[in-house]
Amino acid sequence: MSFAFWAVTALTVAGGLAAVTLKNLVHCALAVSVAFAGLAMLFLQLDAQFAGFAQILVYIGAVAILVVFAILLTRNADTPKEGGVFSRTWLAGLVVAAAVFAVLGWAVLAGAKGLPNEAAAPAVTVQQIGQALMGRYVLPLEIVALLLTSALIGAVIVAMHEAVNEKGGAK
Amino acid sequence: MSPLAGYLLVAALLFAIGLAGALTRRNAILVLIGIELMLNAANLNLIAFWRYGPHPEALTGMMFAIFSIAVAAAEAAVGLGLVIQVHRHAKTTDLDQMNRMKG
Amino acid sequence: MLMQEEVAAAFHPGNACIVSFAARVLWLIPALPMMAAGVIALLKQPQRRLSAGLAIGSLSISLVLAVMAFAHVVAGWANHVAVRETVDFTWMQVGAAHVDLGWVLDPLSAIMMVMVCFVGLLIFIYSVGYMAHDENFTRFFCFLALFAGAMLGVVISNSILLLFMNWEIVGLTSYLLIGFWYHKPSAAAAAKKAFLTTRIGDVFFLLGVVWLFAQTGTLLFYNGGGGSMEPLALGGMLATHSALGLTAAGAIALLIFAGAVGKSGQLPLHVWLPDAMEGPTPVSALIHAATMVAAGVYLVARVYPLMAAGIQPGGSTTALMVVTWVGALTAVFAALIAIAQDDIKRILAYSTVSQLGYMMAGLGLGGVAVGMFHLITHAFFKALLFMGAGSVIHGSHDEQDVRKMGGLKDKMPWTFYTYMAGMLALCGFIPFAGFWSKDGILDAGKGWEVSRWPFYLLVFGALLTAFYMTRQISYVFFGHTRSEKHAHESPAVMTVPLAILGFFATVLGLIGTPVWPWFQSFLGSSPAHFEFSALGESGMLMVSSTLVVLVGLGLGWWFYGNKSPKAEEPDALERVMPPVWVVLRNKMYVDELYGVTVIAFYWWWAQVADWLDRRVWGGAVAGVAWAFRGMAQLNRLFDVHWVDGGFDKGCEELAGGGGLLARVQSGRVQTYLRLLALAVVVLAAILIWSSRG
Amino acid sequence: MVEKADQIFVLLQHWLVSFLPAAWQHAAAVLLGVVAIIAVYPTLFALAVLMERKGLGRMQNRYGPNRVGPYGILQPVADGIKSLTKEDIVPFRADGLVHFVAPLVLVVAVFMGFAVLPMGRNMVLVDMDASLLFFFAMGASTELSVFMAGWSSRNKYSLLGAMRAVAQMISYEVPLLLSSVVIVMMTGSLSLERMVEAQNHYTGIFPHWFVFTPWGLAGFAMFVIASMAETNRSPFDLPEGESELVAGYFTEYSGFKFALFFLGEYVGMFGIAGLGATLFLGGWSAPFSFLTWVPSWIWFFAKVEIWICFFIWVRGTLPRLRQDQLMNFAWKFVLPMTLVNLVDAAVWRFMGEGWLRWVVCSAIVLAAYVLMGRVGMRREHLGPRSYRYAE
Repeated sequence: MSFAFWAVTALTVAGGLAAVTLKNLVHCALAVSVAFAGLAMLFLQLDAQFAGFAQILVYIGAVAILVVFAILLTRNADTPKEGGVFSRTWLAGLVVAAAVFAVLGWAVLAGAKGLPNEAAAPAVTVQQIGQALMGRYVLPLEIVALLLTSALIGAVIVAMHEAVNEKGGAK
Repeated sequence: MSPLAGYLLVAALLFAIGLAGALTRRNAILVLIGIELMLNAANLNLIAFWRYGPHPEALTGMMFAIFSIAVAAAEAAVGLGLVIQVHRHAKTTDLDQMNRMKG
Repeated sequence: MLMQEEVAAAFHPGNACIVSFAARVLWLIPALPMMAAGVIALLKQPQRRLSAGLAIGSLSISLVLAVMAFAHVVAGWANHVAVRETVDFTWMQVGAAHVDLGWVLDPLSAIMMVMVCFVGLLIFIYSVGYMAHDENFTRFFCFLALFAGAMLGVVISNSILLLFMNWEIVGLTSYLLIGFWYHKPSAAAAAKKAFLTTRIGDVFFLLGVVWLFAQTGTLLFYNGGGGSMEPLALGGMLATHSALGLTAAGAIALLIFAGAVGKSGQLPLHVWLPDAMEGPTPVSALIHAATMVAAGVYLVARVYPLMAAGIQPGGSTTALMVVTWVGALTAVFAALIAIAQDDIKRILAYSTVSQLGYMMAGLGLGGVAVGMFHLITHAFFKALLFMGAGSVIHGSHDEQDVRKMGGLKDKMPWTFYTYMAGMLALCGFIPFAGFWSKDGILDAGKGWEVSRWPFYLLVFGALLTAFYMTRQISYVFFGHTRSEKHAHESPAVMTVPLAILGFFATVLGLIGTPVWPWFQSFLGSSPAHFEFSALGESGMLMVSSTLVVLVGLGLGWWFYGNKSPKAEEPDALERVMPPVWVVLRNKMYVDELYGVTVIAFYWWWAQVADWLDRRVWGGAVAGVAWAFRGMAQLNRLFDVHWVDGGFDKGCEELAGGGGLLARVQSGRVQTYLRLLALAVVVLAAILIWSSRG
Repeated sequence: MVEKADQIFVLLQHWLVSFLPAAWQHAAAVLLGVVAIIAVYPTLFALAVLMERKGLGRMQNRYGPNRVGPYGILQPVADGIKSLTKEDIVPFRADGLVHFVAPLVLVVAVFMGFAVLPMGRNMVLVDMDASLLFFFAMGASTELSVFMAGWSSRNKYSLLGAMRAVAQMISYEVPLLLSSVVIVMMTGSLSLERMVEAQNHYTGIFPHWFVFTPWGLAGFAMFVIASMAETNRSPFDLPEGESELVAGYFTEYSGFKFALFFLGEYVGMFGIAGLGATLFLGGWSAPFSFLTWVPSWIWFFAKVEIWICFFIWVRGTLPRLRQDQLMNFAWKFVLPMTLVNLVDAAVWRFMGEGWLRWVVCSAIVLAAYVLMGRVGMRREHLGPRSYRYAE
C-alpha cells in the first residue's frame, strides 16, 4: 500500500463525505467532482488509463456539470431554509448505511486471505481495448449506443416544458 | 493487507458514503449524487478485480467499468431531467414532501 | 453409374467453390419484389402507373432469373447430376451456437419458384384491370409485391428460420390483402380471422423450429451432410425418443405440419380460408391458387425427409399417416360443403381446401413428387378459375351470388371457354392437367399398404368435385340470365392472362403422365424415359376415375343443367334431401362449434382474469392499506389517552411505532431504498456466513 | 548539425539531468519539462496579447499600444506589473474558497493538457498511448472552473456568463471530439505521437497531412470552429460579451486572479491550436520535404502562432453571434457535419487506394455541406424570440 494510494484515497473519501454532508448543494456538487477526480486517479493507479480518463471526461466534464445545472435550474443554489438538509429519517438511513459498510467490509476481510498479494501490471494498450470493443463486445457496445441515444431523447422530452405549443411557453 | 483488499475496502467505504447520502439527504439531487458515488464505487471494484484478477488480458472488468460509466451518464441525464420536471410540478425537490405515491 | 456418384458428390454443396451463378443470384428473386414493395410504399396515391410498373417489372425480372435457375437445374438433371446448391451465411453468432441463413437451389425450389413467379406475374397483370377503379391502387400493388417477395423467400430459403420469417411476412401480407377493403367490417373480420387462425398453426411451427434447432444444432436444411434434413441429423433425431412413443423426428415433423395445416387451411384450421374471399379477387387467386396455401404444402414437401425419417418400404411413419388422414378428410369435408354454397368465390374457396387436402394426401401417400405435381397443376387451373370468377364478377357488376347469374355463356365467351378448361381440369377430366395429377394421387393411394380408406375417400371427393363444379357452371353460364343488369366481357388485360392460364390448365398435365413421368423423375432426379407399359398398370385406375368424374358431371347436369331456377326457389338438392342440405349449407357448423368452444372459453377466461384483478388483488392491496391505517389510528387513540394521562414517554414510543407502521407504505423513495439496502445487508450476511464454514 | 539543432532541447535536458544521481534523473527530467512548459507558454501569452492588441488596432485603423517601449513592445510587461500590484478585490457575499480556487483549477487544467502535446521530435513530456483522451479530459475539467468562478462571485452577470460559457463549451466539445475521432480512425491510435508520425511522410515535396484529404479538410474546418467556441473566442465570445454581461464569469475578479484567468484563456488557446496542428497540420513535421532541415519545434510553434493569428483575424472581422444562433449552429450544423465526416472517413478507409475514393469522399462531404446549409438557411426565421429560463 503505497503512499500515493493512501493520499488519493483520503482525497476521494474526503470528497465523498463532503458531498453528502455539506449544506450548500453547489458545494456538494464540487465536492463530489473532487471525489470523481480521486476515483479517476485510483483507476490510473490500477493501470486503467483509459477508464481513468473516461471517468474524468464523463463525470467531471459532463455529470458534474449536469448536476450543477440541475441545481441552478431548480433554485437550490442557496443554502436551504427551514428544516435542515437531512430528511426526517436520517438516523435510520445512517444506521442502514453503516450496516452495509460493515457487511461489505466483513465480506472483504473474510475473503482477504485468498486474495493475491501482488500482480504484474497487465500491459493493456488502448488499441486492445478498442479491438475488444469492436470485436467481442460489439453487441453490448451497440446496445449502449442505443441506450445513450434513447436516454438523450428521453431526457430532452422529460425536461421539455409541457406547454411548448403556447408560444414557447415563457411564464 | 493485500492491495486488492485495500481497494475493495475503499470501494466499500465510498459505497456506504454514497448510500448514506442517498438515504439521509432531503434533496433529490443529492440522492442522485449519492447514487453516482455508489456506481463509482462499483466501478472501482470492477477495475480492481480486473487488475488483480487471474485474467487481466480478458479485459472483462475493464469493459464492464467502461460500459457502466456510459450507463451512468445516461442515468444521470434522465434522473436530473426527472428532477427538473418534478420541480416544475411540485415546486420542490424535497423528498419528504414528495410522497404522493402513497398506496 | 459410379461416375455419376462421383459427379453428384462433386456437385454436392458445402464445397461452395462450384456454386453456380444461378444459385448465387438466387436471393435476387425474392429481394426484387420486396424492394419494389418498399419503393411503392413511398409513392403517392396517384402514381398508379409507376407502382404497377414497378411491381410487374420486378416480378418479371424475378421470373427471368427463376427460369434461368430452373434451366440450370434441368441441365444438371439432364446429365444425371442431382443439383442441390446452397449458399449459406451466418447471421449472428451467440457463443457456440450460430444462426445460419441461406438459400438452396434444387429441383423442388426451382420448379416451385418458376410456378410462383409465372402465376404471380399473370395475376399482377390481371389485377391492373381488376383494380382499375380502386383509389388505393398503389397500396394494393405494394402489398402484392411484398406478398410475392415473401412467398419466393419461403420457396428458396435453405434455413428453416429464414423460411419461418418469410412465412410470417406472408401471413402478415395476407392479412393486409384480405382486409384490403377494411371499410367493409366483414373484410376486416375476415382478415383478423385469417391472421389469428394461421397464428395458431404458426405457434406450433415455431415450437417445431426451436426443437429442431435444439436437436440438430443447425437451422440449415442442407449443408453438405451437416444440415437438419440430411441422414446424420435425421438419424440423431430418430434415436432420441419423446412423449407418446414418438421419436423426436416424428414429433418435430408433426409440429411443423401443424404450421402447414394453419397456412393451407386443412382441418380443423380451414375456417379462415372461405372467409378470406372478402379480399379482392386477384388476392383470392394469389392466396388460394398459387402461393399462400401452397406454402403449407411446400413446407411439408421441403421437410419431407424429416416426415419420412425411418420409413420402411411398404410402410409409413406416424407423421406421414397424420398428413394423409388430415388431407383425405379435408378433401371430402370441404368438397361436401362446397356443394351447398352460393357465392361463386366461396365455392372455389372450399374446392381449394379440398384440393389442398388432395395435395397433403398425395404427399403422405406417394411422396414429394405426387403432391407437388398436383400443387403445380392446381396452381394453374385454380388461378384460372378464380380469375375467371373475378372476370364474371367484374362483368356482371360485382354480383357474387351464382343464383343471380346465368346465361353468361354467350355474353362473355372468353371467360366461359377458359373457365370451362379450368373447371374440367379441376374435376380431373381426361386429358386436362388436373386429371394426371389427381390420378397420380389416387394411384399412390391404391398402392398404400397401411389402409385403403384414404383411397376411397379421395375417389368420393373426386365425384363430389365434379358435382359441385357442374352445379356452379350450370348456374353461372348456362340457362337464361336472371339478373336485369346486362353483363359484358372483361377487358383484354384480364382475358389474356385467362387464355394463357387456360392453355396451361389444358396441357400442363402432359409433363407428368405415367407414360412419360418427367416431373416425378425430375423431382426425384432420376432419368425419365417413355414406357407404355405404365399405361397398362395404371390404365385400369384411369378408366375408373374417369368414370367417377363422368358420374359426377352427369349427376350435376341432371340436377342443375339448363334449369336456371329463380334465385328465391329452393336449390335442387335441397328439394331432394333437406336436412343434409341444411348441414352443408351451414358449413357443418364448424364456425359455430368454435364459437361455443374455443372463443367462449377465452371470453370466460378473460372475465375471470378481470375479476381477479379487480376483486382479489385490488382487494388485498386495499385490505393491507386499511389494516395499516387502522393500526396507525389505534396508536393515535392510545396517544391521546396517555398524553392526557401524562405519560409523554410512552406516547412517543407509540407515535414511533405508529410512524414505523405507517412509514412502511409512505410513498417516500428513501424508505424503499432503505428497505432495499437492509435486505441486501441481510442477504449478504447470510451468504458470507454460509460460505465461511 | 541539423540533427543537433533539431534535438537541442532534448540534448540540453539530458545534459542537465546527467549531473544528478541516477535515482533522481527521471523525476528531474520530468520536472525540467514542466518548468520549460510553464516558462515558455506565458511568454508566448505575453507576445500573443501584444500581437492581438496591435493587430486589432491595425484592423480598426488605429495604432495599438505604442507607448511602453519601442512600438510598445514592452506593453505586456507593464500589464503584468499592473495586474500583480493591483488590489485583489473579493465581493463581500462571495463564496471565498470557491472564488479563490476557480482560477487555479483553470490554469492547472489548461497546463496539464500540454503534458501530452508533442512540440517537436522526441519533445513530448509524457508519451502515453491515450494522450488525446487525456487532453480532452483536461479540457473538460476547465468547464467546472468556469462555473465555479461564475457562481462563487454571487453576481448575476458572472452567473449568466458562466452558464453561457459552460453550455457553449459542452455543446462544442462534442463536435470537437468527433472531428478528431476521424484522425483516430485513420491512425488507429489515441497517441498524438503516432498521429504526427502518420503524417510525417512526403509524396514528392508535399506532406501527408490529414488536412489535405476530403475528410481531413472537413474535420479541420469543424475543428477550427469548435475550437473557437471552446476557447470562447469571438465570434463565440458571448460568455464575456461586454455589451451584455460586463465581463462574463470573471467580472468580479481583479488583480492577479484576473490575470490568471486571462492567462488560462490564452494558454488554453495555445493548447487547442497545438492539438489542432498536431491532428491535422502534421504537428512538428515540415510543410515541404526540402524544409525538413529546419528544427521540428520551430514548425510546431510556427503553426501554433499562425493559428493564433487566424483567431485574431477572425475576431477583428466577424460580429458576435446570438445565444440561440450559437446553439443551433452547434447542434444543427456542426454536429451533423462531423457525423457525416465520420462516415466519410470510413468510406475512405474501406474503398482502398485509388482516385475513386477521392471523388466519392469529396462528393459526400460537399453534398452534406450543401444540403445542411440549405436546411439551415430554410430553418432560419428571424423575429421576436422569448427566452425561457427554468422557473
